[in-house]
Amino acid sequence: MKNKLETIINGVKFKNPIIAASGCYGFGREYNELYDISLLGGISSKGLTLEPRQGNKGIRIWETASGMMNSVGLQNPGVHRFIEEELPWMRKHDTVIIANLGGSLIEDYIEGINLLNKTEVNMIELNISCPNVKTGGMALGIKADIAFEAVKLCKQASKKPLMVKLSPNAENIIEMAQACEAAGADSLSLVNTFNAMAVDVRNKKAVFNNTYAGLSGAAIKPIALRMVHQVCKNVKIPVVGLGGIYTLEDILSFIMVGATAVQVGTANFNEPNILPTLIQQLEQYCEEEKLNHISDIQGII
Amino acid sequence: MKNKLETIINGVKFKNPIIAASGCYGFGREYNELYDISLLGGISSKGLTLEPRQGNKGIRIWETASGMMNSVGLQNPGVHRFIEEELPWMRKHDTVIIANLGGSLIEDYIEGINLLNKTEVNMIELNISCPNVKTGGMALGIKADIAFEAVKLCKQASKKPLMVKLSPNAENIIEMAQACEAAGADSLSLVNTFNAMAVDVRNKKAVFNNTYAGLSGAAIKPIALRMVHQVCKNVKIPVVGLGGIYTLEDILSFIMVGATAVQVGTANFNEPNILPTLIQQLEQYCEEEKLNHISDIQGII
Amino acid sequence: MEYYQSEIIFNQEIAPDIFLMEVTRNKEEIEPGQFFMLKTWRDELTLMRPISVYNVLPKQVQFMYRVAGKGTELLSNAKPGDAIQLLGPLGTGFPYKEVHGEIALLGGGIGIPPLFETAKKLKALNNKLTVYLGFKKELFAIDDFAGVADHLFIASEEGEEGYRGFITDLLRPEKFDAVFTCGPEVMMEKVWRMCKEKQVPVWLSMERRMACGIGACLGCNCDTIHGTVRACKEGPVFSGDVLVF
Amino acid sequence: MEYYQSEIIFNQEIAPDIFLMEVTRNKEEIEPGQFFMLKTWRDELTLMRPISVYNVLPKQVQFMYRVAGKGTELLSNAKPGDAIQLLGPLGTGFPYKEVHGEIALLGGGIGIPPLFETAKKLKALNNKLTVYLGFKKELFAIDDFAGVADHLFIASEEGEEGYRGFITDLLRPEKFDAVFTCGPEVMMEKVWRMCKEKQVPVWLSMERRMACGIGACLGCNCDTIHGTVRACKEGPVFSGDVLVF
Ligand SMILES: Cc1cc2nc3c(=O)[nH]c(=O)nc-3n(C[C@H](O)[C@H](O)[C@H](O)COP(=O)(O)OP(=O)(O)OC[C@H]3O[C@@H](n4cnc5c(N)ncnc54)[C@H](O)[C@@H]3O)c2cc1C
Ligand SMILES: Cc1cc2nc3c(=O)[nH]c(=O)nc-3n(C[C@H](O)[C@H](O)[C@H](O)COP(=O)(O)OP(=O)(O)OC[C@H]3O[C@@H](n4cnc5c(N)ncnc54)[C@H](O)[C@@H]3O)c2cc1C
Ligand SMILES: Cc1cc2nc3c(=O)[nH]c(=O)nc-3n(C[C@H](O)[C@H](O)[C@H](O)COP(=O)(O)O)c2cc1C
Ligand SMILES: Cc1cc2nc3c(=O)[nH]c(=O)nc-3n(C[C@H](O)[C@H](O)[C@H](O)COP(=O)(O)O)c2cc1C
Ligand code: FES
Ligand code: FES
Repeated sequence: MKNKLETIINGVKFKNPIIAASGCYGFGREYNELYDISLLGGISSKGLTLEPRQGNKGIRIWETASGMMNSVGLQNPGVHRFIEEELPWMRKHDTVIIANLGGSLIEDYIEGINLLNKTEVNMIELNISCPNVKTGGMALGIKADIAFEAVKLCKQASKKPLMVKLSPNAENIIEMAQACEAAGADSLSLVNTFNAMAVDVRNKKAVFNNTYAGLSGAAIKPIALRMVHQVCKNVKIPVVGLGGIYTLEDILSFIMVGATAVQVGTANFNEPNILPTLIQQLEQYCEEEKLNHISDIQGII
Repeated sequence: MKNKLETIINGVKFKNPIIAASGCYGFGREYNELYDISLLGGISSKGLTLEPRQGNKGIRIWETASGMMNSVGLQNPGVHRFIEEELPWMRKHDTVIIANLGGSLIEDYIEGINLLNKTEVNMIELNISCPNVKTGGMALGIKADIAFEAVKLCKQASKKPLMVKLSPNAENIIEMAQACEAAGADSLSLVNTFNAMAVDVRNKKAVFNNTYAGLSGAAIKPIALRMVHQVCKNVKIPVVGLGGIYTLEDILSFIMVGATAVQVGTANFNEPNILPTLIQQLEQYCEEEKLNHISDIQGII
Repeated sequence: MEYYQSEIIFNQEIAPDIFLMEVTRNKEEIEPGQFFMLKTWRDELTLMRPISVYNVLPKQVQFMYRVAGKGTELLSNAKPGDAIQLLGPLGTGFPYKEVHGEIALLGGGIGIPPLFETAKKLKALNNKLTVYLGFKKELFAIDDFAGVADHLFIASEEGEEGYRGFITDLLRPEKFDAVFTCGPEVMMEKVWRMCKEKQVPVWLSMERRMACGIGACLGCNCDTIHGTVRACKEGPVFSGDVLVF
Repeated sequence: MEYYQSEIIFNQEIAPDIFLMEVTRNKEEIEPGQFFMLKTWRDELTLMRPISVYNVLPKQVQFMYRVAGKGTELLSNAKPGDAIQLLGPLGTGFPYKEVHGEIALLGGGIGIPPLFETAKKLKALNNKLTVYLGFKKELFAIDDFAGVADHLFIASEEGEEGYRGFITDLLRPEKFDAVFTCGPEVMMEKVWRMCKEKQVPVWLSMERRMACGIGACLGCNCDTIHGTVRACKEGPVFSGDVLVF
């Protein structure tokens, strides 16, 4: 039964197409106390940078209507300590490990890739889209020509399959996707968070020290779904869809518009055991709908 | 007391900065059965086109998490019948009347403006951003250079103050705003709806005949607020903010980031008498905070 | 039309997933076939929900609804004494004063509720009423209709009672001076064709997704020979002469 | 840590906007100063809400909370028998086993709840307890603390009872072997400075907006001499030696 969900992306075998999204799942340690993370198709690690980062000061979390904003700012132990301390632990679990790599400087990306090349991570997810760091990351995710150059260099460096994570803040999501494809991306994931703002009306100031922060959760799903549909119709490489996925219906929607797999972020906070539940529901759906494989419905819209 | 809310945009006096958003309020007739629409700062009419339109076929409304999608497709009686049948009725009420003008062809926009020039409408709101008509409207709202040309021609034609309504789907909202300003726009309003998608999972098809439709409501507020903030910091003309406004706090947020006035759309469906409630709450806020005028807090963030 | 807060008197499950709810009301005139926009939530949902008037009482109004999704589920959780927001009465109902003689009312599933107040009004004007009620499986509202109908036909696709099959199988339009119907669109289209064929006047109550419910948003498009009109204002009840399927 | 559904036993307003809620619990070990992420909603809100353990009973746990916004308002609407989702116990609580002798507990406002279970545990280990409780106006939880404290001091900024002013005015840190505190950040900073000055060990329970509550999202940043750490994991209770204000 299980192999109805088995999904291959860039030669990497996922036992199901459900992946924990970067930044919402740490390195899996915490959720592993609630359930066995080997159940998952894969885990995208907290966004890594070459050097450790302390992240942003001030308020980092703000709830919004059917969503939330975050301004964590890539707090992470750095690629070195990830490789030494987190990866060996993650590797003990039978799930695909995706190293999510962020940063500001292209040189740092490349050095990060060189380090990850020598490890047992299965894929690298290039985060060219974090809205919470002031330099680099953001412009990269917005202009297709800048992204093209960066992805090309990263692809040359990478010995791992390279998934590029797109920002919904891109000027033109289709051109961005095509530029990344042309630059050699092996697959794409989208969307990252939307650049957004919150005001603390009582204190008459912006909630976040950086003024803007990233919006995620159910609120963004209709826009994310549109973008995933647009991208799937315009590239040939596999696309992983995300943005506001909470339910089986949401997963099916993303797959029907063309996604090969999905990631789930914010919903983990709302319902801590959502991932095992969704995997089980997806299995059941395949049975009930008598699908040979989940990909039977992929891209039918 | 009342004049703490009185707001002037492009020489037009609004008794308060709260305007009913286009497409959510018809021509005011229906809501006038619930309360006196003369209470309002202004009304932006249903989007008008030169010729009458039947709008889109199929499902037009779809509820989403803290929002809704619509694909009305500019169903409207046309500028002629608006002038003959709707405007005289609207004019009987003591509120600012904004003719929201949409379309596909620039010639039609200009002919529409020529007709409206001769009427008693107070302003024209140029909708260069409707995602629900297949040609024209959309590209206009996305590329700043195309918008510049169109707005310039419209401004030349217009004898009324010209407010240009921006789409959040614009490639670069700041450049778009600046292009419209440079082309002669007297003021800006933003945001229109976000291009989005919904899937009818059971029937394995897109919900809307046009595949994509416009997302509005509380879900989009954090993104709309960010865009309004960005635009206010980068243009000198007045900016009217909208997108997911439901509460007094929301209104204050938009004003604090720089909006001169606000529009309220989807919230009318959620709470049919929301506009009088908000106006009264805003008055009370000015009293309690001992503001001389609501503009005391405008742009303080 | 008014928008006001009212109170729930009772809210009972009368058949699987079918609820009958009674609420207090203002003293507005309510026509059969009209509806209200309802909500019991604050901002959990964006839109109010359209529900037809089932039964108008002097100081109350009753709604009968099926739990179909989140909105109706929230409605079904409301308890006596809870507040409920009402916007209405809305729309154009059945033209019960314009018809005379032998009248047929044909309802399918959750299309049945708007027919009960209509039946009451028609009966009060001394028409002869034949009521056709079609169900998927479980029956509901039968006793109420039995109290006003001169003839009552029941059909159920999977159930044990009445005729087994589609309720439209039982209809003989030619025997009537007018037919009023509400139910699934395929069923209504069938009724419409049968009536057209026999040249019997027919009125149909259409369901559309609604945002405002009052005519402002143009979300509830219905195709007619006069073009696109609003189900919430020009409808929900339309004459078979103007509707286009 | 477990995630499970539990049942509300009671949920009462014990002072204006202050609720005491008792719920059934699994048999996990709960340390004083730990907290749970709670929700009674489905998807009305995106995030669960962190609430400290007030009182641990053999098969139940009690929470005391202030209605501060939408989440706590929804919690306050829950009735006995209603379901509630619990994720916990979470975080690092007060190190009650590491201190001995004369212990002061100082709580301000809604920072008071985590101190009660702590007081119980300290008392069971035969420490001498002095409890300082500061309120804005209305008092709550006084009787419970009176039952375990050797000395109880009360202050209220606007109220009629106890000392009128800030509770920190009453604290003499030098008289104690350790101080545990929870309350508004300005109050805790004051306590921290007073204890530093007198070189008295102090532990403080920090409040941060939380998304996951378990250490995965890094949303609950707390500045320490070791860098940014997680209030939900390394905290919420921190030694005054590591915290940076
Ligand atoms: C004029 C009118 C009268 C109605 N009278 C009754 C009645 O008396 N009893 C009854 O049970 N139902 C009635 N309905 C249908 C009822 O409005 C829907 O079943 C209800 O809105 C479903 O909402 P939900 O949140 O439970 O379902 P969801 O599927 O979660 O709703 C999601 C969205 O779709 C809309 N929607 C879903 N199904 C329908 C539908 N069939 N028609 C219109 N909108 C829909 C909802 O309003 C909402 O915006 C009527 C509909 C209309 C238009
Ligand atoms: C470890 C910990 C223990 C706590 N223990 C208690 C307790 O025992 N009793 C009690 O009454 N309160 C306690 N709080 C505070 C409580 O979590 C907030 O008052 C509550 O989350 C407010 O939610 P709301 O939806 O009612 O308010 P809203 O203002 O609507 O909340 C909006 C968002 O802000 C967050 N938020 C708002 N205020 C706070 C705050 N002060 N601290 C953290 N997040 C906040 C919410 O979690 C939510 O994400 C504790 C907080 C933490 C971090
Ligand atoms: C708290 C938080 C931290 C995040 N950190 C990262 C990150 O480090 N790298 C990254 O690529 N995306 C990050 N994201 C974005 C998510 O991976 C995801 O793209 C986004 O939240 C949309 O999906 P969702 O709606 O399912 O959460 C973060 C999101 C949240 C909420
Ligand atoms: C049903 C509907 C119809 C709309 N029609 C128009 C229109 O004709 N012209 C226009 O400029 N905007 C139109 N809009 C967009 C709104 O005016 C507004 O920009 C948008 O909904 C965001 O605001 P809100 O979140 O307050 O609704 C429409 C919105 C809705 C929901
Ligand atoms: S529902 Fe808005 S016009 Fe009918
Ligand atoms: S709340 Fe997520 S790490 Fe603390």
